[in-house]
Amino acid sequence: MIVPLAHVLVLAVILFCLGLICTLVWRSNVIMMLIGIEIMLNAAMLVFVGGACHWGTADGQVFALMIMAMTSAEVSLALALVVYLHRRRNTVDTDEFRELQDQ
Amino acid sequence: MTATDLFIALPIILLAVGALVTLLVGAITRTTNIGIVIALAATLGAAFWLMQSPPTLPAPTLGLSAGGLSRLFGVFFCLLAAGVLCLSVAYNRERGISGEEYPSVLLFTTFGMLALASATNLLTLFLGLEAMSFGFYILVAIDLQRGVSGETGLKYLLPGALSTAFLAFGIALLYTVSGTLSLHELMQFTLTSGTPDPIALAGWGCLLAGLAFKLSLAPAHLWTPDVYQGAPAPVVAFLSGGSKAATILFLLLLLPQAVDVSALRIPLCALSLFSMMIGNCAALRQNHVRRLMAYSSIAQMGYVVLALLSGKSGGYQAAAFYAIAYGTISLAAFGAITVIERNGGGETLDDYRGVGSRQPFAAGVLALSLFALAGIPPTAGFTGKFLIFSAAIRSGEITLAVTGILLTAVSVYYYLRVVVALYFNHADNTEDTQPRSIPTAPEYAVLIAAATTILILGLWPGKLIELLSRA
Amino acid sequence: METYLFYILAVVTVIGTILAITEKHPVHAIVHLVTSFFSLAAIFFLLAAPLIAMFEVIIYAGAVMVLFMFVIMMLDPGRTDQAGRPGLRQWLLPAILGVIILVSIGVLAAGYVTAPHTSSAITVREFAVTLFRKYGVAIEIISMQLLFAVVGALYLGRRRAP
Amino acid sequence: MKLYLELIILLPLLGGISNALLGGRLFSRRSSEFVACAVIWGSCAAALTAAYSYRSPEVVEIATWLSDFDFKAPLTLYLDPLSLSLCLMITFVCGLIHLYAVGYMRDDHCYVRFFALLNLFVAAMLTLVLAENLPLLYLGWEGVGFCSYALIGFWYSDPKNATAGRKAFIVTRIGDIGLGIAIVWMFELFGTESITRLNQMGNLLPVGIVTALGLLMLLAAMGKSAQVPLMVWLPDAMAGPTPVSAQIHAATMVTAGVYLLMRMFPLIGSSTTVSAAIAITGALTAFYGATCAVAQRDLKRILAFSTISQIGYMMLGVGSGAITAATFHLLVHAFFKALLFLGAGCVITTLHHEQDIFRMGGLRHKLPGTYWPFLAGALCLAGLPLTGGFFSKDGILSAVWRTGGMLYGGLYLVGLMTAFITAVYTMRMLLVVFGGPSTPLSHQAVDGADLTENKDKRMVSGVGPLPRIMEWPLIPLALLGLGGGLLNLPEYLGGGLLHSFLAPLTGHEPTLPHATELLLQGSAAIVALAGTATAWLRYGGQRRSLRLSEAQQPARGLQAFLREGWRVDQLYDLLFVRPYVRLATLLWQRVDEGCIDDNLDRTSTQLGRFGNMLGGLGQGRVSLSLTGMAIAAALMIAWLAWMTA
Repeated sequence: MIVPLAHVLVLAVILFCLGLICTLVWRSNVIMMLIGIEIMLNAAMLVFVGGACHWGTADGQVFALMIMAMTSAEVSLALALVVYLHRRRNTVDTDEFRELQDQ
Repeated sequence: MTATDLFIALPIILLAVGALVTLLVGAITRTTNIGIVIALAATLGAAFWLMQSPPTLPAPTLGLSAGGLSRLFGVFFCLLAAGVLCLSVAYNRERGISGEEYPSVLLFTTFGMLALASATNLLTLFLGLEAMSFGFYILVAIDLQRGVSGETGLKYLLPGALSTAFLAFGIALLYTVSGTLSLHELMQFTLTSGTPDPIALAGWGCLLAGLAFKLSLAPAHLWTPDVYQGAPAPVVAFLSGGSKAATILFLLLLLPQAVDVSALRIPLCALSLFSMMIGNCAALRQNHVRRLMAYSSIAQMGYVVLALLSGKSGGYQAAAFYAIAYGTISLAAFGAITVIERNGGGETLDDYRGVGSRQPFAAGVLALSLFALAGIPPTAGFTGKFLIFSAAIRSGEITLAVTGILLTAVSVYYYLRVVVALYFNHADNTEDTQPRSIPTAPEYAVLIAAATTILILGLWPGKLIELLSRA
Repeated sequence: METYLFYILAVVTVIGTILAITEKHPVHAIVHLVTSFFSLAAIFFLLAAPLIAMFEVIIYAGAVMVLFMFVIMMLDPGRTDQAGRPGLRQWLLPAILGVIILVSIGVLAAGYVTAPHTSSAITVREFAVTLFRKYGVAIEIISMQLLFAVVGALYLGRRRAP
Repeated sequence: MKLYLELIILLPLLGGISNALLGGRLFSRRSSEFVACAVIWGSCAAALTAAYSYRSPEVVEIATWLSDFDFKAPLTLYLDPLSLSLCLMITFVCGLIHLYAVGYMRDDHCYVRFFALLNLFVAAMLTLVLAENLPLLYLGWEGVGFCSYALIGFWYSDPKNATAGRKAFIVTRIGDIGLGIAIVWMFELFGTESITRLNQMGNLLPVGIVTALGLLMLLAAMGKSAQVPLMVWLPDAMAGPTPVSAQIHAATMVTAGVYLLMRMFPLIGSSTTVSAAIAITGALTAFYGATCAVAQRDLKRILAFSTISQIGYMMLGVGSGAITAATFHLLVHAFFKALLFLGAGCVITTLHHEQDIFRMGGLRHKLPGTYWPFLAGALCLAGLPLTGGFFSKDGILSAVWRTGGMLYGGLYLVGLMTAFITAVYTMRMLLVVFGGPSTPLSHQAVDGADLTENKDKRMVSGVGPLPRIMEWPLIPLALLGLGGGLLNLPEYLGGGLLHSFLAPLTGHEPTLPHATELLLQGSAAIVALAGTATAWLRYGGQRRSLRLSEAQQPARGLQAFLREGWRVDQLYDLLFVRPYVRLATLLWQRVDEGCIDDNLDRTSTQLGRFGNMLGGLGQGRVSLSLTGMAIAAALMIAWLAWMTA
């Protein structure tokens, strides 16, 4: 382990929070929200890889790989949905989608 | 891969193969019903196998096991999926949802649930949960003829993806602390007695936040009413019954292994309290039946968290019982809503006026499930609530339990509003203009089965409770 | 040497991410993000995970980001540009929430002392054995999920008669 | 014995289910009616057999029901003198009412639902009475509540009826909360739910807790038995068909609260506070009901208020520790009040659903078959000497007197005064409805001439002379009401049957010296006669027409106050409903519209949204649900990181 585990964790938490902020702030653009979620998942991967390095077991790396595969599936579906919605409403602003709400 | 592996994995394989075959058959012929038949066969076959197979050792190379709880929930998920498939036939035909995608995605979702149910490590557990959610992302948006369908998908997908991120980060932190992904060891390391590791607790915070979305616990509940309103009714039945039960199972596979869960008490208390209060209060003034059911489900999940909170004194059994009971009730309720809405009936309380005389069967089942949700004996809802509150009181959560009982009493009001609309208010001249919608045979079968189960679980719950306490 | 490299890469990653999330134009944001992911991949490499580092570059920086770019290009970029950067007020609550989480976990993590754990490096062979021997079902689940991502995307993307 | 007990409950249940499932399709109307009546009489026969072979209190376990860990609530029935006598009464009275209902409902096309619910009600009521543990009792308790709700709103096409049903359900729910909490709490205290075991454990607890438990159960009884202050639902419940009023809202269900208190009396009676509270509630209710009944014009509402009042008497008896007297009154009241309701049903049917007593008259000659039984019932209700009602009411009053002390002395006076008022309103009702010359309406009705007064078209079609089946169930009830005194004669006349029968349960209740007893009975008799005389002076003979013309004027002052039930409904509206509506309006409209629409854009966007989110109003934004999740996460992580670390 080249650096203390703590420092890896701090870096991951910073990335995670940046991703969270990105998701919450960019309501006007679904694509940016998805990017925020990608950043958060990358932070999780970083923690897994750091953990795997610390413990010397490959489980964490396997999990990181699985997260990667899972997000690419999720992103492709999400982007397909975005394209579909854009085709219908010509916008990517999530606040524009308010047909379903309390009367 | 050994024989044991195959033995345990057979139901999962069956569902996966079923999903693929459905896709392939769909590519060859354009008749939708073949897909549904194959899907039904796969779910029922898996359920049958799970019921028949004796408990065995965990599979060594697959990360799967076939314990009592897993098999019980596995059977439940398969039967629920079969029920939803039966309900969908007529509904989908009327709404113009055709193609092989629907049955095969539904099978994939069940596949995810089943993987989750038999997981022995956190990776399989997580992937199972995600596969299930992923299936639902597609299912809620499947009715593309309706304008709101895409919006529904977006409203489920975005929070879902965020919750996935929280879950993954939480699990990562837990892994970093413990160095293992095996459920038992991980729980032993992260929720030890005494003062647990702070990083592990932070991980638990993230994990709970992610699960709060899946269980639609306040304040992560806001997607629920919108999705319940926008998605096709059979899908809502599956979402409400299956995904909630699966998430509860997720927690049930984790928490009982822990040494001491008291560190999580306050967050769970808060989640339970907020959900019960917000769910019940918001439902009071709803006029849209599905949204009302959504808020009610938020409240119901609050009760379940209360049960998990008082786990050691029977709360885990209570939560498992309630998960199954609630799943059955929501199958019955949304099954009835499916039938009622099928003939172009509206969705607000005003549209439900007089349905009791136009569609007596569906209205009767809906009324029964509403009474079950309100916790009126002799229904499954009563037994479940009873188990939950008695467990809560035994473990000393008196304040929460009393709040819960009071809120249950409040909830009777809004459930009754629906019943009143069904039976006691005739719309003036709709009686003749609207055609009588007759349930189809599969719908009859599912509704009768669900209603019978609700009553059986209310009258003779002993058998199931015994199974659960052995598991 | 490697330690310094880690910190430099960490700073690059964080700055790249910050630039990405504050960037007005999504295309530029993607470019910043790719930078950030490249340095993250290097960090993975330093943390004895060469395979993950490779996949990060190939899948994330390569495939996923290109997919994003493709969609942005496809959906009339001028229109998305006009949606504009969120106002300062909209940053308030997310920033507060972010800082709460950051401080809660970050401060704890900074003071987190772990017992030195003598671990051997994880070889690719070990990785493969864990992947296929221990988590057999996981691969099946994920492959099914990828398949259904395609199914779902095709279903959503299919052009229908209005 | 097990078989008999099973049959008692299962027969009505099966009848209800088979009617609900098969009625209307497989069954013809006749067979549907036959099944409904036959199961009740079968159950009655089973109860009689059980009574015949009854030796000593018995606990019979039928099956397991709820159980987890140490918690057990099997399907266990308990037969003791109290439950046995109630069972006999319920099956018999309900059997008669079912027969009557066949006649009453002959023109209603929803008869299947009616009979199914009526049968289910009987099953639930018997479960309640026979239950050995509290969860099972609660099952019956909720079951009767549900059936009552569905039957009050039976003619649901009129929104008024539906509202009445809902009101009944919600008000009784308030009481049910008390019972629910008490059940759970008792389990926590004792670790058992068995009624017999609980009753032996009363002295293990500090008095304070027993008092609290007792008050919770009193709350439950208030709801179910329509006692002050939860009595508002019963008068409105008269919206249901008359057999329902007779069966549920007079003879059986409303006494469930009294039964609960009697059942648990060994436990809760050890607290004097509880006893006093029960007694005060009872006396107040008795007085309230009687005063309201004096001013009513609606025949069924008079009877409803009188029911409230009579159940108040039973509560007074329980509060004085006189279980025997309370049971006695419960049984006799069931007979004569069912009789009065059925008689009222006959009158109302004949008059095409006219319920205003001031529009009736002269029915003595037109409906002799109804008049004579009704007269017997009225005499019982008024408590005229030698009727069953006289003895039972006197039993309660002498028990109150026996208890002594300032409080009970005062309650005795209240009870006596109520007896006077009871006699007044009973005779007023009798004289106005049956006395005097025939009014135009009653003429037309009985002659079968054309009527324009009908409100309910459905019922018009076949009204002719009353069906025989509606009149003859009155006769056994009248005989039982009049001769009910034989069940429990006072000590000096040879002692009571019921007294010795219930003795193993109640212990030996002290009796008064004969002289005092006679004195008390004498005063009760005088009061009743005085009340009758007063009524005669106001409504008898020629003066009746005077009152009738007075009744054309709208009620004013005290009369209006009494007629509207002391304006309790308005009071509750003012106290609870309006503040709630106002609060709701404030919360939803002010907070919602004010914060969201006005302030949102101008001042604090985020705060408004936060309040918005707490209110459960999503406004349909995805971003909001993401923020909600993030808030949950941030708060939980912060708590877990800082508070527990």
